[in-house]
Amino acid sequence: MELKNEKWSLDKFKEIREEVLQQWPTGKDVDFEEAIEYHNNLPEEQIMAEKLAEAKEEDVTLIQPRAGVALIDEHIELLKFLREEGQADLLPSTIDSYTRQNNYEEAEAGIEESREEGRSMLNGFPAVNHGVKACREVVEALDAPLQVRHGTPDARLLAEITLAGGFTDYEGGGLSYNIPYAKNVSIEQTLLDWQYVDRLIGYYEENGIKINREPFGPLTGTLVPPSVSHSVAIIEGLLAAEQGVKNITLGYGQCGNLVQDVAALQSLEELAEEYLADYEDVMLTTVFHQWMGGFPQDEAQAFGVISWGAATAALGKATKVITKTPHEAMGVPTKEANAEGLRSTKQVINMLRDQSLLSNDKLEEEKEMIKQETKQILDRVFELGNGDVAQGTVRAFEAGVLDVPFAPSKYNAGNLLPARDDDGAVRFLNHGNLPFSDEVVEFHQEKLEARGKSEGREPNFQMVIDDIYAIGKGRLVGRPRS
Amino acid sequence: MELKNEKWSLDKFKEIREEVLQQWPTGKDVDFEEAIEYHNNLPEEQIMAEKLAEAKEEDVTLIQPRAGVALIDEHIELLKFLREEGQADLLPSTIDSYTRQNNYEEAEAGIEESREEGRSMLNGFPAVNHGVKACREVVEALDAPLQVRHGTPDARLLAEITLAGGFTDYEGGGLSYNIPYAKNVSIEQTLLDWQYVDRLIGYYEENGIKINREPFGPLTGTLVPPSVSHSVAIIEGLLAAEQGVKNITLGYGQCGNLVQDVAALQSLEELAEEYLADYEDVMLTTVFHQWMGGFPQDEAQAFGVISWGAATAALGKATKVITKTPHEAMGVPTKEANAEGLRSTKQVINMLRDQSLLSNDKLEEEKEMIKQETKQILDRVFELGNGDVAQGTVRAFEAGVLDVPFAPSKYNAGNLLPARDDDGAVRFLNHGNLPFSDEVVEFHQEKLEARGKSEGREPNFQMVIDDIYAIGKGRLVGRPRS
Amino acid sequence: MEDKTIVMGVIGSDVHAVGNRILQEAFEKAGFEVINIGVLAPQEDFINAAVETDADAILVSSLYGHGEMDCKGFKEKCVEAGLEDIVLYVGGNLVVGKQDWEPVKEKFLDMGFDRVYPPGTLPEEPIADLKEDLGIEE
Amino acid sequence: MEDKTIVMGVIGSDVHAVGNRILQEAFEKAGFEVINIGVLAPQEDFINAAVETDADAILVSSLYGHGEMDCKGFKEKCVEAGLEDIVLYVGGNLVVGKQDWEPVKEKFLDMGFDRVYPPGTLPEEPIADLKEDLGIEE
Repeated sequence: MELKNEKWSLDKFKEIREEVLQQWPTGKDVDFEEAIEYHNNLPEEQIMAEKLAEAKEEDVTLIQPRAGVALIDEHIELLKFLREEGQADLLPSTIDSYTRQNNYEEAEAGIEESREEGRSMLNGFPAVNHGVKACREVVEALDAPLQVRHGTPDARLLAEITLAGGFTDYEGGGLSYNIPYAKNVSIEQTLLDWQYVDRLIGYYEENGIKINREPFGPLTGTLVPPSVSHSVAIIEGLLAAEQGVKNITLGYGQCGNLVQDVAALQSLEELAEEYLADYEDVMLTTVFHQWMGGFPQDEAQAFGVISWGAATAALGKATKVITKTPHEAMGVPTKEANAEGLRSTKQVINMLRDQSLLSNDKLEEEKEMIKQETKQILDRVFELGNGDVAQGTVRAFEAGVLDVPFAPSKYNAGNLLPARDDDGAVRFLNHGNLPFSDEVVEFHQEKLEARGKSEGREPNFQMVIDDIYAIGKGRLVGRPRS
Repeated sequence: MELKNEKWSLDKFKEIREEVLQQWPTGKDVDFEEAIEYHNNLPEEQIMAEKLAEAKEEDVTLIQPRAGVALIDEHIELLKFLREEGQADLLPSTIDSYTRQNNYEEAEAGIEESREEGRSMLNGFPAVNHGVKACREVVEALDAPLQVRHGTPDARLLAEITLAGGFTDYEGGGLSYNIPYAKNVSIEQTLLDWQYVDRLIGYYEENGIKINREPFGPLTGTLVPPSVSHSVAIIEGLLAAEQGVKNITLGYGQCGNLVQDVAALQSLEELAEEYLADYEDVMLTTVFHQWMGGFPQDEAQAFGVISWGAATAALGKATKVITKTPHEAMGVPTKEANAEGLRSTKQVINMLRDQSLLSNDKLEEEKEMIKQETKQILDRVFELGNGDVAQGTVRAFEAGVLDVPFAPSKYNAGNLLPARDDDGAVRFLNHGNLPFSDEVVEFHQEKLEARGKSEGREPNFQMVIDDIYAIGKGRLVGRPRS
Repeated sequence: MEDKTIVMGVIGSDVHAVGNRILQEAFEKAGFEVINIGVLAPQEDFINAAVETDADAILVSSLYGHGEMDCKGFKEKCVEAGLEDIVLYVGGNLVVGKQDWEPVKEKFLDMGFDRVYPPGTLPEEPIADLKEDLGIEE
Repeated sequence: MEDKTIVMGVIGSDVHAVGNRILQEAFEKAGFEVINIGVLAPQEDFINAAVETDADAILVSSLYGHGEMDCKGFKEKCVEAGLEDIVLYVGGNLVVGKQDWEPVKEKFLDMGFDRVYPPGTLPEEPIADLKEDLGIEE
């Protein structure tokens, strides 16, 4: 099948659908007509797009955790706890890593072992194995909208089951769930598989059901410069809108410098409005991810990192924020720690809900740079695809015109080397083949030279490593040890 | 003795000194010459003024907890813990409430009971009862500078003993340790008693020993508008400088609105430089107090409040920040909780050390308003004193020209009613007899009317109560319950 | 409701004035006659004020951790002054440090207080209790 | 020091790539010959790479919590492949949720790993251990 950014015909979609629903026995329980009916009866408070629209209207930042365990009852208990004790506005179901790789057999084994051991042996909720009915059990036990959060290159069956199961939001995309989450899957393949997911959601929209879509903003979560993640987010937004998606939340992962982060949030929304202008009735919202890199082991320090993320989300007026927990450095958190991350976030967000970061020259300059960079990348993507953004994207990755730092995928050039400048903003130490103007390249160079000067060392890979470890060690900028 | 803002002669000082040292038996161990010798041998890392000067030079924010228990060994253990596990840069010894009221007999009973019960029955360190030698034991067991923190209207003997004991910083002042800490003590009396303390420190300075002085910025800690606390801080700074104090840290307690708080910190330093310009060689630094009002009971939420205070201190470039703990709502914290507050603060401060809140119109306007208000108050104070700030201060309190909200002192007019505006900044709902221009009064009125409008209620005392409870309930602005 | 008089204040060397002022506001709003003796109040001041005003209840606040020492013998002094039947409440941060609430409560009940309130109690609770204890019908 | 070869990678369905890259950098700097098989690596890939390169040690990373399941039978497979003497390390967030470290360590030692590292270990530690275990003198 040839990849093109063109809305799939319903026939083509249904043809592939037959195969998809046979990938695992639970697929046969998906009945689209009946699912429409089910969604029509969902209370409005459980429809993500409605909640997000309301928050956007009221300039409020909503909070959402990550959470998922192997067994249904325990999963419900966990989400209830996060809703009640964590005051979560929006709920997730984080999918386990086996399901993300379509290893449903291993997921099944994980479910069995979890039953035997009496604790979750999986790092998430294996929704495909549990099937439509179980998803609905989860939805019905709660009073907030539910989103599927995962990291699945081929997420077609997972989408079919969870959406029929009453979830109203679906995270991911053909780039953001490939490049950071796979090693050997071609970009062409994941773009096609995600066109399927988007077409499915477009099909729901055609039937009057609002399903929100959220490209995964932070990518590898490690020093990703805003223009890199913005380019990916906008491409995924465009691909989704073409297939009929109407509600899109664009994401960005905290870098740590307040001005850069607020500039990134504002420019993301403004750029997306510009690029998606041709698609009518698309509602755009934003999601800010609290720091996705390494965390301090110490819980008190972790609360500091979490709270600073909450403050940035509030001052940047993100529509929602995805929270971290004081257990972050230790892996999957207990439900208590998860609720603690939510509560500290809520406190800060509520204290700052009537405040914002006011405009100033530095903020405007940052926004302008991010926009310039993103446009330079996207212009070249369109050029490479002769106007087709899907084809251009495949070629852009081949050419390193799109490139993500520290990604496992062999389809990613991996030429970028980001590092923090003297203020902690993330810059390009090496911009690889990103099609930047001399002005942009010099801007980054100067920023990093200034840092190098103040540290008395040349900017190099050691600086990058120092930056990666820095927050875990209690700093933002990885200064040389004195 | 007549109160005047005039440096005491050494004779007059020594005359009173004889009485002071007889107030409690431990006073007789104070030997000034020998104390000079002792300070001369202190390592530089234990001299507060040196540490503060270094931090100011490097634009770094230092962290300091509050802490004190009844017995010496336990007190040393506590401070060691906060230094090692809390990464405190500067150390305190918080004095117990009996000592603050000069009730040395009750303090003695508290020491006894603490020994019997095996836990501290006092909420601080009774330094007078323990005496000079015990203070030195504390100092010598540690490797950071130590400050006396208390709330003592007549703190003369406490100063003699702790300074001879090797402490290098002394908090308080004739207003800031009277109005919020006493009911029946005249302002004239405390100003005289604090002239003694300042003269003592001036005497140390004349002998080459640097002792830092810190007026207590937050006053009652409850919705104190910046110009009110700034006026008090500058008056105490002037009174101290007149007696020969050379190192002064001016304080301000977080209100919660970022722009107002940063404007307050910046204007405090700028105003103080202006007013103290006639005194040579005075080193000015600033201290920011994390939120001094009611805290949430929940520790995760408390971490949010603490972290936001840390962020504000860093963005406002305070020289140091006094930290709160996740146990704040429960009273005196355990040493573990105290260290947790320090660590979360340190994390945020370090992450933000290379960032600041950039100038913009709103920030400049806030600074301008605070400066105008403070100058209008201070102008009238000088006028009332016919140029003598000490005499003017006494008359200003009588006239309500100086006034502190929610203070227990009967010498305080108590006419002020502060409330938050729609952005959470603290404004005057009732400015009592503060000598404000029409422009200033209207500015505050308009701000509060705007909030009233958005809440659909008239600004009134209920709004004030809602604001006092708000942070404890997870908000900054006390919105009406819907 | 008939007028009931209460004496309130902050005991010992404690200067926490804000909550005390709000508490006064709340009790007055609820219809009580309030004699607020303020902060830094010795036991004697509470008792004298109660005797003078023929009060129905004494409400003691303590926020700074010395409550345990400051409240010793309070009930006995009330009895000596002829106030054996007066309703006696205490509340706040009553001890130094974070301790389990139940033993703290027990300790103050043993000392003769009728009700003991933990930190963070909102005024509504003691108001409702007091109405019950004084047999006030609304 | 003579050249020692190590095989490293991230086991199972785990895609955490950043730490793995830094670890490679650190071990190379320390003088080891590093075969990095990357993320999403099944047990077989570790063992095949070790056999092909005649490696001295295998270093397994797992950051996502499934380490317990992914590492089952690893030692046995090594033995089957003739690698009975190969040095075997494992480290990372090895289990789902925050658990006491000692029992987790015991579990992996029982599974046949020579050393087990908790989350947040800096590269210096396994580098020093490996030099000791391989008898490298500096």
